[in-house]
Amino acid sequence: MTITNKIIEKHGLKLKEFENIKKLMKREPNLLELGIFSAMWNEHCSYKSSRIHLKKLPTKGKQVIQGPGENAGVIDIGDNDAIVFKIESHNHPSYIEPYQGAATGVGGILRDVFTMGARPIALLNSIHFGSPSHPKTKSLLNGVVSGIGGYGNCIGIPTVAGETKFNETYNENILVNAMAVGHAKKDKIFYSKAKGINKSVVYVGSKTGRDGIHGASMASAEFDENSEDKKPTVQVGDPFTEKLLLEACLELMKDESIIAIQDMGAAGLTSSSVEMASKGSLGIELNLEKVPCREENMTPYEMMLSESQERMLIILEDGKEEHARKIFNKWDLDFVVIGKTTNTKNLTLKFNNKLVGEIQIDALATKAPLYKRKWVRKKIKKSKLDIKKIRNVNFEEALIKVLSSPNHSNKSWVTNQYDQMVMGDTVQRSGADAAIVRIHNKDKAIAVTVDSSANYCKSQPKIGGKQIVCENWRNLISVGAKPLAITNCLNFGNPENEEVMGEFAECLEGIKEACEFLNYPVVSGNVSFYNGTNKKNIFPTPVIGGVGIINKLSSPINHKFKKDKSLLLLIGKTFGHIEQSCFLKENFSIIDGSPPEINFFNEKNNGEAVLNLITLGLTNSVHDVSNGGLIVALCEMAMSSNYGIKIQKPKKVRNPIEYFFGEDQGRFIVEINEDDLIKVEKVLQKNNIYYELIGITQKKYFEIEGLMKSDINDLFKINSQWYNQY
Amino acid sequence: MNSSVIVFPGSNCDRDIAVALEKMQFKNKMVWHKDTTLPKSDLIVIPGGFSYGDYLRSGAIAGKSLIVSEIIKAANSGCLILGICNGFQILTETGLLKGTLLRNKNLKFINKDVNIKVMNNETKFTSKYNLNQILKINIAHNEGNYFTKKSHLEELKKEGLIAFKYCDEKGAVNDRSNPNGALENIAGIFNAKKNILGMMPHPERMVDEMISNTDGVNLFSSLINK
Amino acid sequence: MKYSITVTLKKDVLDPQGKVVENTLKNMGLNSLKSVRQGKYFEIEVEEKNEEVADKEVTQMCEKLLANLIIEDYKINKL
Amino acid sequence: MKYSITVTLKKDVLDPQGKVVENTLKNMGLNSLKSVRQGKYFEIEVEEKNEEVADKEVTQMCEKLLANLIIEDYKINKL
Ligand SMILES: Nc1ncnc2c1ncn2[C@@H]1O[C@H](COP(=O)(O)OP(=O)(O)O)[C@@H](O)[C@H]1O
Ligand SMILES: [Mg+2]
Repeated sequence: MTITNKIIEKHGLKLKEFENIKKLMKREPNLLELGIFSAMWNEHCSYKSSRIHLKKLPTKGKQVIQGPGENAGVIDIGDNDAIVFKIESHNHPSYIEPYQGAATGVGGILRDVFTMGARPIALLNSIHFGSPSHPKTKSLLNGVVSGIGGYGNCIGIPTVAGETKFNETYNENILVNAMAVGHAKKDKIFYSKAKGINKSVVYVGSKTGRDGIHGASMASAEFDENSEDKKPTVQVGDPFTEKLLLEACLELMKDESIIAIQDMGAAGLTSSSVEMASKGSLGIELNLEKVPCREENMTPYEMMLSESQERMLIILEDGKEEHARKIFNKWDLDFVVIGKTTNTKNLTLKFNNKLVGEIQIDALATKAPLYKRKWVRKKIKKSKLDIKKIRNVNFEEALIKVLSSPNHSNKSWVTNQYDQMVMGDTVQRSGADAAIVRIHNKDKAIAVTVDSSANYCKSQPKIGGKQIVCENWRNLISVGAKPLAITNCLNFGNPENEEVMGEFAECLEGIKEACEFLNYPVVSGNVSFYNGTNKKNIFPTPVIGGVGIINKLSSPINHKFKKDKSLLLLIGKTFGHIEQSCFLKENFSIIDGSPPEINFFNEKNNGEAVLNLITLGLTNSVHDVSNGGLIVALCEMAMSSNYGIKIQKPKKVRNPIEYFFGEDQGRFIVEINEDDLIKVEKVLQKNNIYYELIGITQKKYFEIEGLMKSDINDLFKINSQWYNQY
Repeated sequence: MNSSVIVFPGSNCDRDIAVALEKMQFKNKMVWHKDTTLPKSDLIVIPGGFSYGDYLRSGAIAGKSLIVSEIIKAANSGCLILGICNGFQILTETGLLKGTLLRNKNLKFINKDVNIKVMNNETKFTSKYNLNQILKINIAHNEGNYFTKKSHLEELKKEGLIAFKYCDEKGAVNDRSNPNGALENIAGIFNAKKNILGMMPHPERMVDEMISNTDGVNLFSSLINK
Repeated sequence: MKYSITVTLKKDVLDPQGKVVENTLKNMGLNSLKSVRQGKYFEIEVEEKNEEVADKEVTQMCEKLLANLIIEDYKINKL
Repeated sequence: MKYSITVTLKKDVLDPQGKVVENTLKNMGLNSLKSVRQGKYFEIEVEEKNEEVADKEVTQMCEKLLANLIIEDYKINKL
């Protein structure tokens, strides 16, 4: 068969890329080989548009055991314990089939984590939907949430934190990002680098079907009229099989049988075998007739490109085959030796003893295209905000507008659909700044959270990039954890568009600077481009997933007020930055101006001081101030507890609206006992921290002198009704 | 006291219950579903989770496994049997407990702390609780909507075979305090001989102050001191 | 008018439920079993008297809600 | 031989799934809808050639596994 331009195009390859392939191969590829190139050279696998930018991120640190480049990042939390974590997007499949798309997103990220020898201990997600009034939003929300729950609940890993947001920029392109966190022994981490020749390459897990053959489904329409509808592009998740695969892999990992292991994610068998060989500078030979297939008459092309879920590829030490087979059979899983490592540095594919394809591994991996795409800096638009007009709103009504809005409503409609308690170590469930999960059988714990700020990033991508890292860092601090490292999922539009590429580059600059300043390295991540339709790109939406450590789990801290008549301190300076605020968006539908600036020094200094106060046991509760400003943060503390507040009207302030709703960064609210005030002030003054004593807690009422007084139960009701009425 | 926890493919609260049992001084063994003999046990626990993915009907497929005939034998000879969540569903599928667990009324998985009320404290499972004591216990299930025939419901009531009912924090048993639509707010039941308890809430999740509360402790201490 | 509708997964889509049911039945000794596929079943009653209109409505229900045509097929029968 | 099997909830058992589908369809403007009941559907292939034996086997599958006779009825059709 000759490869026509149409076939090349349908494989998502540019004609120039095809010329390059021919040069590398010194001949024309056959269809199977073309399919393999298309899988390895696409954006998702090759990171061809993003690589030069990603390289700039800080990835090193004392705490880092493994940075980006493996299935997941690994960090050291002491005592031979390691945490393995990563976030990944499943945006497009979730839009087409929300339940299965979201479910398989969770399944995929879990495999990335247990491939490395870690038992997953927590799941998180960041989900973004279009406007609630868009006709598709409701069923997408329903499907995605039950899909995430359906997979995590069934496999028995708690879903402990996340974010759920609505913004019309996602009307035609929702975001579904899932993060998994696992625990491993530091000296028992498994990698994907092949070593040694003539080692058995083993296929384990589910059988291979015709699912997810993207390029293929279209390309093959040329060959067979009826093939189109035979090839679903959405996979169905099977959490039950994944649970078996998880247990079987962890059982096999107890001894020294495995040389290398890699899950079959995007581009399935192709990318897993190529990556293992490439990392080990080896070749790999596969006998495709041995691949366990779900359907009859599957071709090598289909086997190599299938994205069937719940599968793994393992390279075994000599003589371990029978031992390993027994384990997988015990768990009712397929186990087949389908090939071996070679010294040819080629991917060699045979089908019934006939050579059907042969490509240099380098051509697929290290020689994949790398683009330095054009990009432009964001032009800063002056805000047209009429400040006088906004100062005239009724304070309490403005607050109610924010509290009752979809984005700020209580998320228990979502989180009650996730099992947060299974595995018995969830110390802090959803609803706090970060979740806390105990390390099994120890009295230490990790804290985890995910954060994003699409509006900030749209308006000024670099500040937005800084802000999400800082907010994420702050959220971990607020539960008493020392932030260690992050993973990131970069959801952007079309990278061939210079503005989108500019947003990408600038967001990364911001992320980089923040991570460097805070010593908060990036250890894993994922890039999702081409989010959008009809030339309308989504707002740039990088999502940051952070992990921190709580070394001594004596009395975990959260944002719930604990007592009557405690003192409330606001740490950090309030300038009243109202542009890009929730207040403007929910009250006036204005999304205008610049996001609040980030002052790295204050951010770090304030955060470390708060962590210090927590560690010294001087705080009753802590909450960071983020979206919605001081007033919303105070409300969240009150609504989750049985106490209200009494706050003096600030004296030196320009205007209460800006003071209470402004979204200045680097701030925390801290609840302390009156008796501890002197001790607390000492710590703060020693570290040159700006703070204000703003008021006290009280029973029943949420009160700002001269501005409002409401029963906290009423506020709670206002904050809890949206989802139930939607 | 010796306890055994039966592990099916897809069980996922097996470790949690083992931790709780050991904390409460049980000598516990894990039993793989393909095993054909049970270790000597005073208590057999069928844990929560998604045995066989909850495919077909929750509990249906585990209810057909080999070990089940051993469990039935043990039950008939008076061994104590506790089925939690998926374990309760499995017990109804094996016929050891009557009735069945339908989809939650709102068709959603529900995970939250709910209040339940102790309806009978004169059993080996509940003797350490007070009658009508209100407990706060976590639930996590898709199918917890208990249903049974009228005649069986009458028997449950007459013989004191209802173990727990969902209620609110003040003890009121009504539609508003019913999370999943269960018949008469039933959260757990005994068999006629009261040596088998099936319940949807997870007592093993409530034995550690750091994680939640300790309202589940007395269930285990009732058993160990029986 | 009464209809019965069956919604089944497309031929090449993984059917984890069917697979587990199949294995279980085989383990129970029902050896002649070759394969099981699982789907959904609906019984629907509409008040519309005009058959053509009713047929159309039911088709719409299938396309818009009951089946996700990306992974499922549906069949309508009059009862 | 191929069979199709439908398993439906008994009349007096509440069918929350059907109810939700019904309400959703009504909200979508399909007003002539009277009621929806939801059930399960299986397509089963057996290798047994003897029809009587095959029929018996399939009945067994229903009684022993596919239906929970406390709450469900089943119907077998030959395809
Ligand atoms: N999809 C979700 N999955 C799990 N938890 C969620 C989800 N959406 C929101 N949450 C939880 O709800 C709480 C409030 O979320 P959010 O307002 O985004 O918090 P914050 O501003 O502190 O980041 C958090 O504890 C968060 O973990
Ligand atoms: Mg926060």
